[in-house]
Amino acid sequence: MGYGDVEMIDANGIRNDGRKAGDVRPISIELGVVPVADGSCRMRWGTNDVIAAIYGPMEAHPRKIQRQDRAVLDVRYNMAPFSTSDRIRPGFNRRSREISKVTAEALESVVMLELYPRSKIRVEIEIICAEAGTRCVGLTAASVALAHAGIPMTDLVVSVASGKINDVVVCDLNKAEDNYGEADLPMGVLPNTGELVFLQMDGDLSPEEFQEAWDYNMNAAMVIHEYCVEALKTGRYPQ
Amino acid sequence: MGYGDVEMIDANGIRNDGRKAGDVRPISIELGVVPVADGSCRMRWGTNDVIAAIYGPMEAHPRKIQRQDRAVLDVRYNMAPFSTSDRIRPGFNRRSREISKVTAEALESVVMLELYPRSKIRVEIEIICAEAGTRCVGLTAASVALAHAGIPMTDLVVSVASGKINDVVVCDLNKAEDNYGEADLPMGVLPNTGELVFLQMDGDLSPEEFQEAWDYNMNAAMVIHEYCVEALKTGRYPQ
Amino acid sequence: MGYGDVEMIDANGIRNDGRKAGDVRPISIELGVVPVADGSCRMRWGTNDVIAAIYGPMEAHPRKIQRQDRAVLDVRYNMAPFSTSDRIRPGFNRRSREISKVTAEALESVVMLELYPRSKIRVEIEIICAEAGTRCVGLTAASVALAHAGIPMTDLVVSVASGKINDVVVCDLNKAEDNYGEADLPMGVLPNTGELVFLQMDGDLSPEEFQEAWDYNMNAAMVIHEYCVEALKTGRYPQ
Amino acid sequence: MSIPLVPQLLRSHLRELADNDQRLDSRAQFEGRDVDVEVGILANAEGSARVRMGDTIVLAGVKFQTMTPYPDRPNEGGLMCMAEVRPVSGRQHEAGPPSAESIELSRVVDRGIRESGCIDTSDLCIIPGEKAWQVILDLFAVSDDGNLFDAFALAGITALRNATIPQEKFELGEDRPLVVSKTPIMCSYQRVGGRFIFDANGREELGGDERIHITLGDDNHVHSLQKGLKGAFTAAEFTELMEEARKKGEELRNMVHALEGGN
Amino acid sequence: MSIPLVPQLLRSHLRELADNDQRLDSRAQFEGRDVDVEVGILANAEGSARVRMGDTIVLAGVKFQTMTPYPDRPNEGGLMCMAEVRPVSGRQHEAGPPSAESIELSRVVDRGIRESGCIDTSDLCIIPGEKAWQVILDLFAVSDDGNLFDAFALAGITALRNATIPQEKFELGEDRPLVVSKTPIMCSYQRVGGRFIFDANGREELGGDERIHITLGDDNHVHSLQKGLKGAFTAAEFTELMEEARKKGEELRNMVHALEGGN
Amino acid sequence: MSIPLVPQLLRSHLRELADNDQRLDSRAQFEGRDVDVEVGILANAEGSARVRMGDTIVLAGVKFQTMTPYPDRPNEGGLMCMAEVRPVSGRQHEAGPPSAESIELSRVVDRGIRESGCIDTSDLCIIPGEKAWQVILDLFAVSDDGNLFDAFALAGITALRNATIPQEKFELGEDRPLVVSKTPIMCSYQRVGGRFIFDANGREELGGDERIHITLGDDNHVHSLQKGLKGAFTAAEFTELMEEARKKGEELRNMVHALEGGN
Repeated sequence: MGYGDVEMIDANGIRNDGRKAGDVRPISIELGVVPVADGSCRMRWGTNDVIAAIYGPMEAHPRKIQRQDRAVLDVRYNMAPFSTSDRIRPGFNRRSREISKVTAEALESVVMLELYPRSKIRVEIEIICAEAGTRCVGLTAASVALAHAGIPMTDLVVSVASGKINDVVVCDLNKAEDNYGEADLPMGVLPNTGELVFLQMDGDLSPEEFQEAWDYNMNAAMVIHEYCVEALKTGRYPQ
Repeated sequence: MGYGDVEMIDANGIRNDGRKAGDVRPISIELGVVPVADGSCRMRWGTNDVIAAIYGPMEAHPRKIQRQDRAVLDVRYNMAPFSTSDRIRPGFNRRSREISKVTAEALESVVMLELYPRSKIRVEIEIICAEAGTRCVGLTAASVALAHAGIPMTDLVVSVASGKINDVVVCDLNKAEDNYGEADLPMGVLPNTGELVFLQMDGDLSPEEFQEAWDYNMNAAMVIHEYCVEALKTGRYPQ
Repeated sequence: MGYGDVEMIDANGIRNDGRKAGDVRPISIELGVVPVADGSCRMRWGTNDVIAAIYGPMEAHPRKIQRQDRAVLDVRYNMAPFSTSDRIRPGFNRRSREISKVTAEALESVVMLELYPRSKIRVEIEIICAEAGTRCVGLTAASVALAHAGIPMTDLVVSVASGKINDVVVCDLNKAEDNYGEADLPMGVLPNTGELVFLQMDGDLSPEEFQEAWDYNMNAAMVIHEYCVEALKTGRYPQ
Repeated sequence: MSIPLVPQLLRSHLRELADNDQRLDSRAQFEGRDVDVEVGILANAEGSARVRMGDTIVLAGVKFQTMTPYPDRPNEGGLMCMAEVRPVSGRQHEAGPPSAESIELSRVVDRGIRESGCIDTSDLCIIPGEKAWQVILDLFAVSDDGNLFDAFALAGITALRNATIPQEKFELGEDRPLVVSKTPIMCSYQRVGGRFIFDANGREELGGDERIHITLGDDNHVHSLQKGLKGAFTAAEFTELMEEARKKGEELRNMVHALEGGN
Repeated sequence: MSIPLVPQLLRSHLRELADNDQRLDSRAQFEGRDVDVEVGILANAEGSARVRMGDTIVLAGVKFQTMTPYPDRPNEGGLMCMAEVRPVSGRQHEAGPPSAESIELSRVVDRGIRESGCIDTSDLCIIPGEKAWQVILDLFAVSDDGNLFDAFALAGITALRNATIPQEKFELGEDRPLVVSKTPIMCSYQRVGGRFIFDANGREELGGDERIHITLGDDNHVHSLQKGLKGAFTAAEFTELMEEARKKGEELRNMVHALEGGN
Repeated sequence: MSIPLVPQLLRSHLRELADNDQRLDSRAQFEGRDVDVEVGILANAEGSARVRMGDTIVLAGVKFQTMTPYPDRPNEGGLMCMAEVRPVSGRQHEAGPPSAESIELSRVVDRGIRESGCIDTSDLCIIPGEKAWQVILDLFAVSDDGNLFDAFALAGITALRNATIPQEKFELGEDRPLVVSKTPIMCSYQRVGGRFIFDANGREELGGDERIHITLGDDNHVHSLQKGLKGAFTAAEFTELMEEARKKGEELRNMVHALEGGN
């Protein structure tokens, strides 16, 4: 966790990319970026570049994966080989498997699966360029893509990760902050109710720091939600 | 096969662990050690520590593995990663596949599979701590666990390996004897008939030595059979 | 592509194995070399030694691979571990997968698959000893084995590879020519119509050189076709 | 993937129980099953523990290997944590490659231990840039009657705190204890019958909804969180669970420490 | 493997169209879709391009690693080309290990680039016999509406021609451009409705027969050929396609070069 | 796994034959099929043999690689024996990863050769602790009409006894023969129709019960045993098989030696 001489936040509370503690990185959203899909969304967030595409509802194959009373969500989170500084070898990856699982479970909490018994909805999340917080970008983009595909949902899921760096709690960690930081708290929020459907955390947070990071995430989620709603109205954000 | 200065048997025929040539290592047996299973058995034998658990009879899935006229036995022999001096990586392993196969075939020879057409009986053998002769301990423990699960059998299978060390034939090889020994003859015996359902051997045995090892195994099997019967009556051996 | 001092063709146009530019290596063909198969062919071509065996038509398993209106061809091209100078590790191999695919597609173009709805025909091509041009030998041997198995076809497929070496276009590259050569053009020809069902190429060929290599292949295919027909009549070529 | 047919009935029953503040096995909402911990039970491991919580039984074994340090951390060794849920441990666990469930289990237990900073990886260095110890913690389920997460985490930290670095075997001097400076404890809560309960057993897991896994350190700092399975929860619910985890964590941490006194 | 049920109807329709020299989207027999190429679009790649042809969209990214040269070529680095057709790019693309189709795609694109000799592998040597650059070209399908072969080949050569060897990051001096001396172009033709057409879209691929892939270099030399799928073609048909590929190849090559002028 | 439907009929028929001391192909109980062995048949292998027993045909090829000796045996090379039963060799052999059957086949043949001590692994050392020869024996089934075990074992030992260490190719001096000091022979017996027979063919295997594989050395010492498949046998039965194996083993061993005289 040592980060030597790297000064992540200056005396005035300004972070290495010019943001204040509670600021979110710049975000842009574009719909329909995978023309052959039933719904799709590209989300750029800092230098993250993420594509989510939806296929379905379609018949679930093979039959043993079918559920009589609802659709199954088949979610894949994947990092493209050129998405990071060191190339990623394609193939099985324990980290991706875990993120796919918790992302699926977050989305299952809002998609009205019972409307589509015996069917399958495929949610494909591809990290084209990774900065930090890709699981949050992927989850948010996937929920927007589901809405774009016209899949009924009780709410969007907006996800963001706050954390701690240089003993200061900050919102929406960037790459350097994630590398040298002391804690990372990604959350997935339902903007209409304030409930959570996604939560992970690692590092070290005192009870007070934890509350601070939680609040940053909640506030940021409300802001990002506005962007998503705007994009769903007009096809892109910002205009 | 060279073992340098290691003295495995002294002038009085006493082995490195104090046993005489025909002695079996200390054995204890405990039933019901996997409470969620339909039958289970823990067998400690020297410093071997082995668990066998039975699930079933249950419906055989997928259907293509079903047999119209009998149950299938699905047997897995596995060494836990911490069971040996050098850690074992989980996953595919040619040795385990072979032992699982011959163990299954030995048990198929006594389980009355024809009573359960279209079903499957799972036999799980886990080597928690390995000394030497784990395949014998596993096979014996599995047959006791099957009896504990109430699966009808024509007989128990009792298995033990004798071998040769320092040109002397001895019963029930321990770890050092297995490492430095010249031959290993594991057998699986039906105590009621004296028939064999399991037999392997590697090394070098003259016809006379072979007969001697065979006889040691037969005698030891009868002794161990008593322990198993006792355990099945009272739940454990020794009391 | 550099080949230093290796003289591949001498001043009189004689190649390192004594052939002239348009000559094919010695070929022999034997049928029925896999007695348990429905049809089989061994083709020795230079020092290539290739076995093709046919099983089927048989019921296609599992059902999802069945086609309602035709048979499926299940083609495997494989190099035996001892077939090359450096041992080949058994298992998945991208090169073999590609060759299996294009070989299957070439054979699908001539086998009257529509006569056998819902069934499968297995075509097994094993390279026992490899010199150069194994994909061509394998494809030719497979088409002869299919005929030997009595599978109706519109034509045989005869395959051969010409190429360029020392800036000279030559027919049917041998091992040294393949290693040091500048281009390789394998083609699969229907002898009765002159059509192609198989075509690959890599290297560097000018339009003129390309035409020359093409013509060599066409001529060689007609010659080799005679050998195949002879073998199918009598069980072997030469007698 | 097997399709359980009973769950709807089970869920109704669990709902009724919850409405009356009851559980299947008469426990209170935040009451755990009896916990029994043994240490040093694996002769071939350099540290080991067996944990039993009701009919859930797990083993943890610690092994050591030498590794080449990562170029960017030449003075540090490593920790690897692997959980296996093999078919021996339950009817529902089929053979095959690691499932998403067991990968999550491994990674969540791993993060709880790793992020607490309880193991000083620079203490594992043998020759800077050349050789260091890799600690491998293997978690093995013997019998799964629910809540493998807490059982694995408890067995894992107990085995680590009782582990010896086998320096003699590697001709690197005398054996010495692995230094483990903290005792992170995981407490897992699952929504069953509409409310969160602690230490769900197998039937409660089968008829339950989302889970929350909380790992706290000696000083009540949070080191790892994970929400699993379908479901949404409120901030108020989470705050209550954090409070419960602090109480329960201290109790289990004291139990782990007491075992060491007894050694 | 999914069994498409519609194809017979589609095939009849395509046959009718072909008989009238028409195509589904009103293109002429050898007319390609509009091509849009962007370079430098991936922040973490050392070279990149996005190609859009109709609703087919692909990305190419170039990364560099150091490798030990092969014993028989101590003064040379290497080139590796990998194509991935992940489920994101179309309903028909299922998850799983690489299909025979995607392996063929990788290998045919790789051969076209490699065999053109456009990359001088001896220029990739760092220390003879010890260290060399390995160029890794990753091709990624975003949206598959047919003819991924040509899209991948075009994105691939464009990304390579815009790539920088990251020597600073590896402490090997200043960054320098990867030298790519040629611009091989692939043109793919598929038999649809009985005749060959250029740049088949997704529906045409679904109802089509054999494909021919031709990669030509700057001087119209042939560097790679591949026939795929079931079907037979005549020498006369092939001669016509070669002639078309020469014309189209020059057009696309000029487009690639023009992009560089604009940088 | 295919479910054979005929076996009950086949088993009845085999039982009747056995009751009359007959076999499907008129052989006596312990009579083997004609054996034909050729050596040196694979141009790219350093040792090779083809064995034909009836319609069972197998190949064995020996290759050499250099290896780093194991730390605990710095003066020794290694032997690896791999059997492949690919789909070419029979309708019942499906494509896929190695089956339990083929793994058993590999390992039983390997043990018979290895445990006989016929190869002195210290003779394979090149530079102690640094470099040694690894002998790789690959067994390949061309046509499986039963008893691949004996065919593989015979082809294997024959190929080894005819192998040359390719020292020139590795720039390690002149080629020299691999020293193989013994000739272990495997004889396999299967219970068919209630009694044990030697050298079961494909139909007998399909309708048979347990198998016993016996590998004996030059001096009639036992080097490897294996019982396979469901079934129980008596000590008396086993004693008879051992006696038969001694006779048959000597006959086959003489055949192998005779081939070498002829070289």
